[in-house]
Amino acid sequence: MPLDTSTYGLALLRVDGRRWNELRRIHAQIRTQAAADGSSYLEMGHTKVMCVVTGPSEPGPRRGAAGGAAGGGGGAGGQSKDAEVVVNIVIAGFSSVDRKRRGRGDKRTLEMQSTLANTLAATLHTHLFPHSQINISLHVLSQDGSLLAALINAATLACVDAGIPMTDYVTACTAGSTSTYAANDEGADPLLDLNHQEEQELPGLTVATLGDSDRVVALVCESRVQISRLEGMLAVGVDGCKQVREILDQVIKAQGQKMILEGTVDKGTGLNDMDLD
Amino acid sequence: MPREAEPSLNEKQFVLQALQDSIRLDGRELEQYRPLELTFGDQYGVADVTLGKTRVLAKASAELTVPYADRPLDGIFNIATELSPMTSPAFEVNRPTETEVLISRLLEKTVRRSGALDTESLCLVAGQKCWSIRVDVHVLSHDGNLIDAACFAVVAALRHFRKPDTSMEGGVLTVYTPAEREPVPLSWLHSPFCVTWSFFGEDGDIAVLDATWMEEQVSSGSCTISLNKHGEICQIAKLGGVPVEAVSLLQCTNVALIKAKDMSSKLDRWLTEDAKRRDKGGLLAELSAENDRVPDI
Amino acid sequence: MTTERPLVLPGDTIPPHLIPSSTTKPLRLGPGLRHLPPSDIIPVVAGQLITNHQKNSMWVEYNNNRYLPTPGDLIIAQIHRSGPDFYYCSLSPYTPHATLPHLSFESATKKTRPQLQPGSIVYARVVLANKHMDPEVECVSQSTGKSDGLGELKGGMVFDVSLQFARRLLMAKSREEGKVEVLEALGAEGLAFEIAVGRNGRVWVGGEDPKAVVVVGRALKETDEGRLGVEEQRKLVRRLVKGMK
Amino acid sequence: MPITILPPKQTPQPSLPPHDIDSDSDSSSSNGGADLSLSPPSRKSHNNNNNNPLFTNLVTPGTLITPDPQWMRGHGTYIPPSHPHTIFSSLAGITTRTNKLISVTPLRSRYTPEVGDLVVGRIIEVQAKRWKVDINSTTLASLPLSAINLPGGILRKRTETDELQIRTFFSEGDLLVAEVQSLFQDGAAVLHTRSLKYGKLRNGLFVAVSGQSGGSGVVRSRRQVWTMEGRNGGGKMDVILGVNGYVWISKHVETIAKELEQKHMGITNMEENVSAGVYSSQNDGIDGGTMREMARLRGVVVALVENGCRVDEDMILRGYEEACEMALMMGEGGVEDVYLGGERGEELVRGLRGR
Amino acid sequence: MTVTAAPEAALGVLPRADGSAKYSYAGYTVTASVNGPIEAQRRDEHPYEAHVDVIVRPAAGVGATRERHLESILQSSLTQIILVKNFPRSLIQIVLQVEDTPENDYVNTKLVQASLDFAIMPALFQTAVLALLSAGVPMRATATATAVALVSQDGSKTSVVDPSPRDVEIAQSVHVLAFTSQDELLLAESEGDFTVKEWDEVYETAKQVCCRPVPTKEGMEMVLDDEHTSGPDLRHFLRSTMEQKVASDLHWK
Repeated sequence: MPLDTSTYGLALLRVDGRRWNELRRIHAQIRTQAAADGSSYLEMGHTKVMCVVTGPSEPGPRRGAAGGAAGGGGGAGGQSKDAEVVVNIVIAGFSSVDRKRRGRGDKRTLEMQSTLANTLAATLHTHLFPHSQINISLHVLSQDGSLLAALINAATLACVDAGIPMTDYVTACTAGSTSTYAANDEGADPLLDLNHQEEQELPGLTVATLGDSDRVVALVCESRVQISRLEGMLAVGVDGCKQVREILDQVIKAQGQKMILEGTVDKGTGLNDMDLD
Repeated sequence: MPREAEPSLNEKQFVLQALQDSIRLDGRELEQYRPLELTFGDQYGVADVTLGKTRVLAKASAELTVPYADRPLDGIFNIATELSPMTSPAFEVNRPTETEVLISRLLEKTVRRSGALDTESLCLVAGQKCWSIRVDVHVLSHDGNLIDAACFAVVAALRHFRKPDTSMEGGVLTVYTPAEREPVPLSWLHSPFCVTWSFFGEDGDIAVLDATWMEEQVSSGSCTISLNKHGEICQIAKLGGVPVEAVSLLQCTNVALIKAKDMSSKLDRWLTEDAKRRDKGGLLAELSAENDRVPDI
Repeated sequence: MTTERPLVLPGDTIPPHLIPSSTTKPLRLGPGLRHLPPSDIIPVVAGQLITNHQKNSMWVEYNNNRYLPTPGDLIIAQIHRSGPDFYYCSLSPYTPHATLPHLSFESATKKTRPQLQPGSIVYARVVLANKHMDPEVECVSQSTGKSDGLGELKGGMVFDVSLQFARRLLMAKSREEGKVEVLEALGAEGLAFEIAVGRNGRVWVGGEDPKAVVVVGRALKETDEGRLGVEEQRKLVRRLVKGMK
Repeated sequence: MPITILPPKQTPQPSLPPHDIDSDSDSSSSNGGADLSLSPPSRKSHNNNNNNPLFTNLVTPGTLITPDPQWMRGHGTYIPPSHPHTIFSSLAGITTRTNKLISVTPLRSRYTPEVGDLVVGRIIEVQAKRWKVDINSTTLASLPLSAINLPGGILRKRTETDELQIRTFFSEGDLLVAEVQSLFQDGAAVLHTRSLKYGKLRNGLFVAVSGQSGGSGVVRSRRQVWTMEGRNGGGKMDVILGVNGYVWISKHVETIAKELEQKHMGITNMEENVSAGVYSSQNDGIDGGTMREMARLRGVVVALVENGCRVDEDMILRGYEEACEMALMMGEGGVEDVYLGGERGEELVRGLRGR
Repeated sequence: MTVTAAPEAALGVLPRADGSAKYSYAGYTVTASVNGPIEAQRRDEHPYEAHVDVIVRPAAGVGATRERHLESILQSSLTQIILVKNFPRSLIQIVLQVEDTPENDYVNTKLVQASLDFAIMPALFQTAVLALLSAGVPMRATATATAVALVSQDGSKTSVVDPSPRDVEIAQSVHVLAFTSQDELLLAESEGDFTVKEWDEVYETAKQVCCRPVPTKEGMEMVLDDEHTSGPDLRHFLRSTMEQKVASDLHWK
């Protein structure tokens, strides 16, 4: 495949006109499904996913090894004290151009499920819900790169909506590099938030961080890249995660503000109010 | 399926406490591997790797087949990982567990997707005939760090493997049996190795290489980095788990490179020794010439 | 005791002179033997046949790796969960859980019984074991009502050793009969530690200093796996203790 | 046949949260600023909002609430091991304080049982001496056999016969109203029905309302159970608002009172004479008018929830009045029109808010 | 094809299994693990005896019907010699991993769809018995197995003990027989065309291989090996392997 992205060197603009450190448009909504405990819909550019959270609730009958597992690492049984995070991802056949159907046993999907379950388990306070299960269903409606990142962001939003206590948001985004693995050129630029085409042609990684810290919960790199490129890519990715966190936080805050204005929740009492007492 | 036994609270607590003082139960340093051993089978393409009490057997095999319709110029290359009850009675036949899926994906990404094997060279007649190379990974004994051991076994088996020689004359493809012509090695491009870090504690600030099964059960997260000796990352997988500072991850990668280079030179040495052992009397000069042609791996 | 310890395989015929023939005492068959009426005695495992003419008993000395509960055995059990009246605990991996009644502790009543968390470990004695029932263990002596050292083991570390080695460690004269001196040697080096040996192949080692606990554990495991003799054990201990400092 | 052309109805503007508008302006105003790629206008508008005194107590996960060690942390907060004494929020919600205790009430969450809550539940599993009840909580609640009224008197001892007949009291799928008696260590609830107020439910319909606490849904209030007159010819209706978000609307039946009248018995003996009829699973006849009004009431509850209103006695009574009026004024079928979904629901809520 | 002159075996090769053995003979190498008695799955549970579970895994490719067939043969014959009644409601799990099979240099084998040769049976059986002994699973008797192929050459049929893949390919029939240490026939499986008379011959040949009297110290009735030239003395091999193992286990005695 010819490197379309080679034009980058001329104008410093990427195929979709972005600069190296720009995110695509992120659009997010929460509470999209009335019947669910928590739900969200998220677009990162043309990657569109929706998420439904059920739980924490009584675990249903065991469903073999199909789901992901958290904490103890699957099937720990009686001794496990924390809630189990079970993730199920459905990738719609129409979500990508090649209309490839993925079966239930598709290893890539299973791996993403497990990654998601273990990523969320790192932030969710599962110890508060012993012997229960948190079910997270994700549906991929459209794919244009950064799929794993979009899934993580959508799941985080839905978990916040479901009111499951967590340490902080886990947000994710991708980063790439304009260098190919063969060329060890020092002048290569890191890129933020890869779309499908860039993902195909350039080395890249997905990174998920906790809150606005530099602490990495998940780091997935599936392409060959010089070790010297890693630092730049990671730095750009971590920075992107912080931007994403800010955007997601605004989505949640907007919902809260709307509820306060409509009077469905009290405005509460904070520390400052106390000083008045 | 019988349950997998979980370590007791005492054990979990002790392992963590000892690691905080940089003590490991077997007396190793935090960044020290257990002794890595490799034995080749009588046949080509069988590698038996032991890493402490972990033992993995990989067997490479080849078969003539038809290329996939969407990739007529490529041969077929598959890695099959199935954990049998021999690994642990908790594994059931024909029911893949999460561990199995993750290992097989990691091997796939490390060896296959990184282009270690030149799949184009496996194609004999475009769209009609190609080699299908298959590596079967058998975990005989599981005492932690299956991934690093399995990856080493797969790479060793593939580099040791010889496929039957073929020739094309006037559009007629001839495949020679081992009795007719000495089999030839695969066209191998680079050797990636997996290095797995395990993280401990609430903050993930203790990082340990080559964790044992007990350590793996206590750990709060892990990160597998695959590299070749040229300093190319083939894959990184930190699939959730405890958050780790980005800077520490970069450090882990640098240490991983040293370990990968170490493994690379070990494998080179074992391959040379095995070649010598097979080449008693130097009757396979032809083969050694072939070996020279293999690019510096 | 005779000095002859012939190798027997399952199904072998035992030479008649090795079967004790005392008419006063009943013949006692130990592990590894099977009596086929009317008068055949057949080994069922591979091992050394040992005949004790004085006690009119015989058994096969062999090594197996799967613990089979036997009444009276001291074992280290891990609590899996608590039921209404029992704790369910595991004696070895992948085997059915043994029961430990909530009241089988020293001066335990409904109110004062110890509350054990899943995953904690106890030193216990097997009271009931037969092939048709799940085993039962206790942490109190039924005759004296005292714990006699049984009960929850707090802190420390558990090391897995072979069943044979656990048996040797538990022998009354472990040094003479079992040829283990590793513990004495460790003590002589000035290491402070507590130890509880379970017949199910688990050894609990407690102590203030995790380094010392690790050294004890390594000494035990290496003695066991390396099949070390007494002299080698002493050397090993010296080497490990030196490396500790 | 004359054809009338109706003017197109204005499509209702969904009450979008402000971020939608922001993201639109975001895309149009993005000037490719390298470092400020994160939509400066949106930030600004939110900052304005954040300064609104109404919103000062709105927190999201990871928000630092206070670094001051004098406060105690309550629900919805945590103290990370790396920063002792510093309280962070673990939820999106509103901070509340009770003396020195800081807690965060979530905007929405699953029901967390508390002792004394009135809940509506469904039997999921029958065990030897207890039932497992779904009360929309994180784990199933349990209802011990000893915590129900048995036919033949409250003081009767539970016999083995009762254990064997456990399914004659409640079996799988039965609905019941109960009170949370106590909580297990892991937060699972233990229920009891030892009062005539509680017990098996019949003659009505069930509505599950998602979400609990602060947000839309059932709130803990003074009265969770009341009887109301049905309008438009419907009979009396009972409404039970389970704190857990399960709502039961049924025809009002005065069986017990009548029985007592007939037998001339004092109220003190009442509980001792619980007849087996209490555990009957057979519905009494319900007339069409009452059924219709029950359906309307159900529509009101659902509409309130869908449009983010709290559900309590006051709101339901007002909503029901409003719905009856709306049916008369707008419905094509007059009082027979009980549909309150979609636009109707929004209109209903607008009417309520307008007042 | 070079056939290993004598069988080789190592016991306890897998540190985490209850019992294990690696056995190589006639070009076949098999590793076996035995775990048991352990908790049986509900569907395998038998109220009065242990369930013996045998799993055969080919070196390359996935197991298919052929392996299932071998598993069922092994399962039923091993159940006969294990004292299954000692462990009701439990499971004894035997996993046999094939590592090496002799290659037929004249054919490029299709390996991806594995289909194990019938002639591998003796190796599988022998490995399983060794692993069971190493695990200390109580058994009624030990057993030895061998394969015999009937090859017709120049109109006359000759029996080949431990046939090579080449022999199996041209053989008219292949037979696998196992005998317990009490000389009882434990297992007889045949494939191909043969007459009852031929089978009788096969039976005699196999019995000679499997049931050679054990040389005892007292008795000098050592049978001269020269009389039966075909095949190694499997019984003696089994005994000496176990002798080493027991001596090493009981080194402290």
